[in-house]
Amino acid sequence: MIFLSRTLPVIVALCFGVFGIGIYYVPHAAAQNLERELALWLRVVFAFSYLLGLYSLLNLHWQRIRQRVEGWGYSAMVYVGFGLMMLFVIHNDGKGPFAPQAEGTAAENGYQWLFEYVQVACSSTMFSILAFFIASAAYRTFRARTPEAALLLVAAIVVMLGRVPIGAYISEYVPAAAEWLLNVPNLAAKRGILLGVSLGAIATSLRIIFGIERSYLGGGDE
Amino acid sequence: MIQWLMNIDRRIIFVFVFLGVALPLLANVFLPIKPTRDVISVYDQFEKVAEDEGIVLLSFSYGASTEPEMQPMARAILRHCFSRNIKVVAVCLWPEAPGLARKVLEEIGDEFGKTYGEDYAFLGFKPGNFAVVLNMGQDFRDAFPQDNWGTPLEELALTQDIRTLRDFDFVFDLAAGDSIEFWWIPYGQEKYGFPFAGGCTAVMAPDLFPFLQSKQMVGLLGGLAGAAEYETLVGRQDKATAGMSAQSMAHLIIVAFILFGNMAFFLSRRR
Amino acid sequence: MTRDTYVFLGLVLLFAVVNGVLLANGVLAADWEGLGVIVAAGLTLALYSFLYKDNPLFKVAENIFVGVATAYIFSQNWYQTIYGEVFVRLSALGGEDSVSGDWWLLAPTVLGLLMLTRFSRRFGWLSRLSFAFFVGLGAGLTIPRTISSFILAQIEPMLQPLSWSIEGFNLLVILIGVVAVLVYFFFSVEHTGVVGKVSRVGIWFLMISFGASFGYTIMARLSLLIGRVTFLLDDWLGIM
Amino acid sequence: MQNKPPSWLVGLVFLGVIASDCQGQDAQSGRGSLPLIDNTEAFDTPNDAGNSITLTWARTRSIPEGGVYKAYIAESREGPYYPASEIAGGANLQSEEPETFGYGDAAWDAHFIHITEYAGGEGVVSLQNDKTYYVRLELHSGNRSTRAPIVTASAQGNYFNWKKLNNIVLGGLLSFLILGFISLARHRDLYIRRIGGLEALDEALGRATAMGKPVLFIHGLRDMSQISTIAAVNILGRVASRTAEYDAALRVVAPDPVVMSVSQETVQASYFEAGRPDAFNTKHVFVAGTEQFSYAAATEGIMVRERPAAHIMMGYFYAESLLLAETGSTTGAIQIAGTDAFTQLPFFVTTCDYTLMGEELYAASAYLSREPKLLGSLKGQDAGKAIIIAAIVLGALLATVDIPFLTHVFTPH
Repeated sequence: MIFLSRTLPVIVALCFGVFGIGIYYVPHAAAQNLERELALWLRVVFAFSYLLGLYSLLNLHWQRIRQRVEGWGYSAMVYVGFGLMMLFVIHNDGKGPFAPQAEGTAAENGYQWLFEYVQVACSSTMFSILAFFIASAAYRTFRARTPEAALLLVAAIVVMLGRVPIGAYISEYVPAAAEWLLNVPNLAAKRGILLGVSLGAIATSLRIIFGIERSYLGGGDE
Repeated sequence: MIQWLMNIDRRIIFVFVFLGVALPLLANVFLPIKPTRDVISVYDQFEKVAEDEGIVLLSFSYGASTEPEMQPMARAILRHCFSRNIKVVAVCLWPEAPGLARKVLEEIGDEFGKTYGEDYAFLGFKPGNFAVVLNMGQDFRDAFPQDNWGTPLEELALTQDIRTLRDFDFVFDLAAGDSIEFWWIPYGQEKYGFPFAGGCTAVMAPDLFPFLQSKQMVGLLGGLAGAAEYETLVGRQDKATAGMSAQSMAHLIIVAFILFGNMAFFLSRRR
Repeated sequence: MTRDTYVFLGLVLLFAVVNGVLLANGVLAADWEGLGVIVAAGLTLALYSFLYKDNPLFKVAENIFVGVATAYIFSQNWYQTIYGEVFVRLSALGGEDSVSGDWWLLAPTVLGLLMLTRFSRRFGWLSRLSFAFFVGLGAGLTIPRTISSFILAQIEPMLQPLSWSIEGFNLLVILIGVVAVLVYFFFSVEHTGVVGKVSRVGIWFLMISFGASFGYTIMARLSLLIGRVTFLLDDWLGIM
Repeated sequence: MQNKPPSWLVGLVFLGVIASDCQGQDAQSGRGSLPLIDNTEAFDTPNDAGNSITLTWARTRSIPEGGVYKAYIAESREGPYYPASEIAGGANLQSEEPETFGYGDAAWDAHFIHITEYAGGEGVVSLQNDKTYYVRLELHSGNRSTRAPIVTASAQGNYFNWKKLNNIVLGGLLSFLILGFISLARHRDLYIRRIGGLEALDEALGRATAMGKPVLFIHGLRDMSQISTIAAVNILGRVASRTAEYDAALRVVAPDPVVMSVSQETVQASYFEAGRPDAFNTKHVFVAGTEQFSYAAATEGIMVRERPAAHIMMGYFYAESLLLAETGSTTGAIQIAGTDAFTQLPFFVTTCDYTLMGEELYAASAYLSREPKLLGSLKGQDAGKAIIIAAIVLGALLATVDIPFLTHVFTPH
């Protein structure tokens, strides 16, 4: 049992990991074909992994409803939205769920309607709320507490003014300065970060392949 | 006085922001927009495709949450493509993208009287992030056997000869997340070397400059400002250009807040 | 009833009256599209009520939308992949139209289904095989591509001749910046002396780039707000 | 399957031969007729999946204007020969494809074409693998032409892509360093420098106790499988042992039940170690909300109601970072943040007293936990950074003095 639940996954990760590295260097058609097949596999497994997310979200809210946790009514609302949308998914303009997606537009089809008027409206509104908080934070908390923070704020102001039409009205140098900041010092720092992050990604990948890192496997006992 | 000003209810600030955005929109001012280098190079690349009567792959990798930023960009790009008779194949790499992609494709397609299946095709969403790109590169039909409505690709005039990513003259990704940096560049552009560019939300734009200098990307449209610049190039002012006056005003307000706040901070510290 | 309740009821009433006027004036059509705009406007305002304070209206809108979005994401996976590819091709297996290569599709399908055992106490260990495949293969594919796209391709454009020109100067600044940032994230030596000075330079570069990100993020959030305000003023109220 | 020598080696040897022959050609071209085509060779195109052969020949500088090279291909020596490729007289120098033919000067003195298909009697035919093809190269100008001797080659799929040699060498080196340091870390304690943020953390905790107010620890949004969350838990351990020691109250909020239970165990263990198991209360570690904004709003509520003396935000944050940091700083608390979410860092830097940026978070976690896999990775990555720094500095200097060796080594193909 320990072999199946602990050793075998590590062997599987090792095999596919080493294979994934090796196949990159082999141009032979047989290897490329295998890479195509594995990419397809990854795609399919990925599709199922969304079901995992779906289950954990629904389960989380179900537990809250069942245990009557404070605010469980809101969790019920998740089910209302989900159920409503699922009705249209299953109905699919009368074609049923075992058919390609129906072609109706938002005016004809409840599925598109909900997407356009509920999902898009809510989703983009959510993040636009942050615009207000940014303004309030700009007023009250974005402080040049240190010389570094001062530099950050100056760069931010130059970029904010340089990237909108008003910047050119203030001075023609404002857009030019913003352009330079983005293309030279910003590029340098972002590249430095990218190189560091890439080394980190390689290290993490190696740890996964060689079974040193197992936390992604889950199951609690690692 | 300063202390009192610093402690005003933040809801008053919220009202300021709302007015700063709403008033310029109501006033309908259009400020002149000067396209930047990276946006012009995207435009030039599309022009080059048009001269060769080529075909582009448009990848929609954004969702509902960034619709106000990304949809104007998609609209401007498609207007350019359709006005120059560039054929467009659209795919979605984000699960929330299909509804948005389809809407803009049909809207601009109708505007220019384009025929589905001949001038453009919509292949819908495939889960798998980078794996979809890898799969498309090896065998396009393996990744997308049918279009969004279940028609096999070999039955569409536009897609019947497409075998791999190499068959596209240009790939353009509209991104709100990792897709440009971590899917398209390492899994697509790296191997097949097609001309590649992207449009992204402003949040991500500064991260992508290293790829412009290394020529892994031809150009970049960053956020609503990038979309507005593209609208200017295409010669059709739309939502992005209209938003730029509000954007300018709002930026001025935020800058003023930062300056005022810091002045107060230093004055109070000196005491 | 508290003051907030009155405010809330007042706003709901106002919203109803405004929509009544809009419908009566023909700004909004009495069809699905008109109803959609009203619903979207209502939800937008409900979410903005968070600005006043966290309240039930906000939470209801937030949770309904989470539910709708979850179902939408599921459906896109279903129509195109789980039904459109997996189900269709597997159910044709053995039949006349079946493609011999499709037998291979059983493997990822089984791996995908095993993933769903994660929440079972008894069979949870089976999901580890799927994760091992998925994460292991992903890790393997990443390494050579990371080296090619993010290390080699990023280093090469810096290894160019320096010259007495603007380009040369910019290249020099980039070189200094990249090295300084790498030194800042170097943990094997104490940040004193020369290393300390270089890492200070690294912080400055980082701060400028954070400033750029900061400015751009503000721009992004405001763009979203502009989009929503445009919706409210134009699509809903029709006054733009 | 034959063993292929590295492509650049083929190129170099081959080009050496061509270069030495070039003089002869110049002598011939003076006579008014078309120059002869020298050193024609055909071979399997290296580094590919097959179905392609490559034809190379020496460059002639005396090609008349409008001269074109035409390649014909046949399946037998007798023919029939079909047109396969046509290029302008001065085109396709080998220097255009250094990944195949190398960077040497000789690459300027030879041409190449890759043939993958030809116009057969019944349409376009692709080349097949393991089949011998006969190739005849001709130079045409007006109605004159010269022919090169017929050469043969067969296409094959290759088993190693020599263009990726730099990639595999660098990958191997980095892997060796990272795995080597991890195994080294298992046997002895490796040195990493003090992390400034941890000192700032201690100071903040000290001040919080002096004020007699609680400390609030806020987790990021990601789940327990993420490195940033693991790092946050490691740092929480340190925070908890300090609050236990100083007898300060600690509140921990998490967005996820698993992160919460792991945090409870960590805090309990720290209190136990500090000899204060009595001071630990499970209710002080809780899930504040599960949706992004609800979590932020609930946490803001705690900040405003309980007025903690210090807010410690660790892990991966999204847009809610702004809400947290903004409310947090207006309450006047000391704020310490640590995140690898680079997009959120600007907000933390401007609203917090100290911020652990990116890898500093991992380093702090490794420093505190002394776990070999974390310490070893960090050291291995440091070695990688050292290599990159050396390559950048040296490569740029060499390129400036016109020795682009390192530039070529670091060019991805």
